[in-house]
Amino acid sequence: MSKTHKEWERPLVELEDGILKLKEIARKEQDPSKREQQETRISDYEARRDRYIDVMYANLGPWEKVLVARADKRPYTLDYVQAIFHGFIELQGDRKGFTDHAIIGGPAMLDNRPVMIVGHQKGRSIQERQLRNFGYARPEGYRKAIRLFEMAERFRMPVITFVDTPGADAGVEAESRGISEAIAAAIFKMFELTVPAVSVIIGEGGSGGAIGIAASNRVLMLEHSIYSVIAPEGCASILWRQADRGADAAKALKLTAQSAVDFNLVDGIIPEPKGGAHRDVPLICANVKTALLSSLGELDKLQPDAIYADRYNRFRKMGVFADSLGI
Amino acid sequence: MSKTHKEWERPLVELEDGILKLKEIARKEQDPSKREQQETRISDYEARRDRYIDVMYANLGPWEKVLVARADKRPYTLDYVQAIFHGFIELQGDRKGFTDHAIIGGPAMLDNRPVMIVGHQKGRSIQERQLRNFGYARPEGYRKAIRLFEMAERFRMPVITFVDTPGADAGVEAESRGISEAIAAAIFKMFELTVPAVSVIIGEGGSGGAIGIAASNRVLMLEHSIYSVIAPEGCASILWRQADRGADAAKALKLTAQSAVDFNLVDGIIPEPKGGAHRDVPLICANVKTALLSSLGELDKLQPDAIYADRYNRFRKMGVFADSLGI
Amino acid sequence: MSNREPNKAEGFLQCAHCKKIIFSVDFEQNLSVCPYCGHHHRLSAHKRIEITFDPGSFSELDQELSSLNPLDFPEYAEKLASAVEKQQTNDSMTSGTAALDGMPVSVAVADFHFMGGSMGSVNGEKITRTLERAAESGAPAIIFCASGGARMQEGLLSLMQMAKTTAAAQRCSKAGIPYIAVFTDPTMAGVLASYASVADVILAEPKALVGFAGLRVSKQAGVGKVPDDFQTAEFALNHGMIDRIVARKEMRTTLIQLTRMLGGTSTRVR
Amino acid sequence: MSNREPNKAEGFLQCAHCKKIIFSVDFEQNLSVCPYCGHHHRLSAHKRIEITFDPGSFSELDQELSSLNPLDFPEYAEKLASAVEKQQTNDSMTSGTAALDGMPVSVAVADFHFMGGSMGSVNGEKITRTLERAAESGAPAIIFCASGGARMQEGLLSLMQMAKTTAAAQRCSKAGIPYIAVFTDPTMAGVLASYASVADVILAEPKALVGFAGLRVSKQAGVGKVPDDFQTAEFALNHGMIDRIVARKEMRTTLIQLTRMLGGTSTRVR
Ligand SMILES: [Zn+2]
Ligand SMILES: [Zn+2]
Repeated sequence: MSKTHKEWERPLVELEDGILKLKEIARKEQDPSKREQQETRISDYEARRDRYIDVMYANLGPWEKVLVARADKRPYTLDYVQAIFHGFIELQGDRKGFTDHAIIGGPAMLDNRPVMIVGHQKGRSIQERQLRNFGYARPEGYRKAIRLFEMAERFRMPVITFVDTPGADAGVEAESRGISEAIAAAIFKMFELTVPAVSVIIGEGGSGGAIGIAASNRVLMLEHSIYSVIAPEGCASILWRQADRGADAAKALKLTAQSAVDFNLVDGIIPEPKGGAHRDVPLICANVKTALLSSLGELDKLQPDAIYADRYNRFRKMGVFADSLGI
Repeated sequence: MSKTHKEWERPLVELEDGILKLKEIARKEQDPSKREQQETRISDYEARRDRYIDVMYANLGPWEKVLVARADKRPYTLDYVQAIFHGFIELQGDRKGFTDHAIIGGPAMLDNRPVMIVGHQKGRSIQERQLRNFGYARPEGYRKAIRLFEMAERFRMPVITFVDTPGADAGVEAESRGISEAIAAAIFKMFELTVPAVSVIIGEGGSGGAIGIAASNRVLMLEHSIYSVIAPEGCASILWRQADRGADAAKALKLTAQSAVDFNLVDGIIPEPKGGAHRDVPLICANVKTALLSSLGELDKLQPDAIYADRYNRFRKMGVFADSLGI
Repeated sequence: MSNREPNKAEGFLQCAHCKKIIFSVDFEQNLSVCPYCGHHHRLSAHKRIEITFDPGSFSELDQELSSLNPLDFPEYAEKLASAVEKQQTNDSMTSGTAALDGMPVSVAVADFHFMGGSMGSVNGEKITRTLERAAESGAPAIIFCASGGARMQEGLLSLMQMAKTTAAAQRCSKAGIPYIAVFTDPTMAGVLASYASVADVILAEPKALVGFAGLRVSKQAGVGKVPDDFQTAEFALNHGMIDRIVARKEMRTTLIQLTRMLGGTSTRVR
Repeated sequence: MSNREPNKAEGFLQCAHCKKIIFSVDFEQNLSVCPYCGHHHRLSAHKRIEITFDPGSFSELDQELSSLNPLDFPEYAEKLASAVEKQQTNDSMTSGTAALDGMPVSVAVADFHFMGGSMGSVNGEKITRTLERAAESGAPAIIFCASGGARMQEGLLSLMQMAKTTAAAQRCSKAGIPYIAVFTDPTMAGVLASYASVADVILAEPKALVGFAGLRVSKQAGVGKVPDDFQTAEFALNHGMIDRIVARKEMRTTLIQLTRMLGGTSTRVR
């Protein structure tokens, strides 16, 4: 039985709760010598917490990566948009009768250049989670993305996508409106672009729902994000008919950023603050911005035709197989 | 109160019924001299019928044109497709979740060249009429048309459209899936084409629903077809709050092929057999084919850029107004 | 539809929507938005231009264009003459060039008060010229829509304006010049089904009527029940047809931002 | 899903769909379509090629490509070895060139019997090469799909095949070369959500399973009730996702007509 995020984080959360309580006690303490004692104790606990985080995150296993990538507290697309860009104007609608809030997008300024942003968006409150369908995008989300990709191409704006989805919506409604076609068409559209495209996997890169907006010239992953052909629970349930063996499946699937780089499937890892992206949002946003500027800087040197070819060549070489001539 | 098609045609229908009965009697008649008498009488009636048709159709008023254009017996798009082309393969679907049978389309051979056909299709039987929504196309019909226009452009096939609709579907469902956007997008797509496009108004050219697939380099009208910004009944109901004054509105709207040519809004009139297209389907199909080949022949001389420009220029000059310099 | 204009009286007026009494000065200062219920009352083209573009930057063009009666349509000449006299303009559409925070833009602004903003030859020609000027000059196009649809008194000529204006929008698109449409109350029928719906970005004022056919026609044609917000900007947003609903007081800022990002940068390769 | 293969016995077999007994000879002659219920039973790639393309015209390419186990995924090597031995081929996809009524075509044909037609690196590479050969040579591409989806044993490498194959389809489209996909039973998940759905023309065999997720997953994810024909070719047709359903015995003729009209004429300007 694989640990849940709550179980895995419990010792840390308890430590942090203890520190908060100690601080409250210290704040109210009148006696200076007692307060000093208490503050020493707090420092001690904080050091212990830091060491604990060090240990927890020093060598995250694949399943722990899954837990961290899915954590409620993790920054979502709009957190990055707000911190990294300015003047973002969300544009909505697939222009075909439907709208989706699990994928958001629109133009924004990255320093002094306009870019087109597209990203999965999970919700924080219960209402927002429902509105955003828990990050499971519907066909209309991908069709909106296609419209924004076309706009980016028309107005020569680089495309930046943020990937964070457990997978595309697989329900009856989504199927009846062609979720497969929508994903395929979005991938197809990205390969048409002659403007640069950069994707950042910020949390969960969940199978088809992820690649639908990640067919970019550069694909970067946050240190503790995951990118997988299938959810580990789904894989476990197919392989062993035991959905609770997600941890074993996560290991088998090699879904970490580190593995993706080893297989040359992503271009770089963006380091996270100690203890994960949510522990220092300004820092992770700064890191993401640096990585985006660096990727765009490389792509800016290319002409439109070369940008198109670069993207094709990037994906063309993916695949590991033998031929009779030896690999 | 404007005449209905049934009322208007009744004398003719009665004459024809009489002739059929006489023929039946003559067939059974044993006595040769009596049969000769009867056959003379039949010839007499047939001559009378022909004269009647001559009179009826010699000078059809606008309302009678409306009646003829809407006649149940009139050939529909698939009748022309079957007679004029070969190897037609109907392609379906908007690739967005919906399908529509009020607009049909697909590739076919016109003599030895492949073309892309798109057209409104009315139904004949009660079931077929319902399936085809009485010729009122839905958003998905226009989106299918867009897909076929794109295919035509990609494979350098001329586009041929047949227009025959009372108007686009204005229901709640059609509205919710963006009937306006679908029409606008179809017009927009036609203006992108660098392959020739020719449209034939074969029956009713009903407002937005018609122009959605009629933004072509050449637009031809059958002699007794109509083309109007609004259904005459709708116009009468707005103008005089009397929907049954359709005949007066038809006159005011100048919705005949002859008027459309006078205003330089259509490029030619395809003559109909005596008594209307339905009285000699092979003949009207031959006439339509001749007109199509002639129009395509003109357009074949143009390069892709010139075809694009020709279409723009065709519509660009439409409009009658004064400016201070005097027009 | 109910009359959406406020009832005017000396120094104050009544909101046609919530029926509250508003001081004319407050109403003006609030851009003709009811301070009580937020209802966006219709604006004249003049007023719209004043509150949207840089002060004094608007240059009207095409104002010499005026409608004829090519079909000799019953009562058309009289209706036209009366509208021209009452509104002191030749058409519902006012077109020209303006500046938006210093950026040149090609603009057209509709006024529903002139024959319901209906699109005849003059109207279509002005839209077409506005979009052509954008495509040729590189200045983004901004069009405020307000129309009941095509002008039936010009018959097929009006229907052809749907094609003509959409063709001009396609030119803009092909040239890579942004075209932003703003749907104001009401944006209907032949206008909605042509140039209005093919803009790169579509904004709408809150509660603006947006639809293909009159509500009566839709009810007749449809079998399903009609949603409460049917044919409003909100309905259009929920059905993916528009990008954003923007309150009148945010409109100028939003247009500036969009224009700057989509087409106002000097680094753009044309 | 129930086993869709007929149960074989000496000289005759049982239709897995209607359970009727069919003589093997009749079944063969009827292209593995049940003469009683019309059920289209799955075909081997070999058989499909034989009944579709001009006799003897098929030249296999890429057959030397074979799968590795880059992730060292549990049990993958064994499953692969067993499939290779049983099916006497390296992968579910057989690719090459062929002729269709004399017209050269670039083809790939899937065989569900080999590991459920799943798309790993070899499968994706063969699709990609098939589409690239079409784009380069001008010969239309025809792909018969049959797949449960991506091959999870190759992890992210498999997911990337979705992008790689779709990119190759985009190349075809850009070059103006027709690409026709035929959905056979089943065409699912990662294959449906990539190269399969971006073909110019999509045909399907009757009753073929066509869908994104397993039925169980869809039922869990959805709130609405599941239609009877959910995830069949007929459902896909009614929802605008495919162009036509074509019976197996009409398939060759239909492909010839389409290929000729979309890309087989000598007058075509490339
Ligand atoms: Zn009010
Ligand atoms: Zn059977």
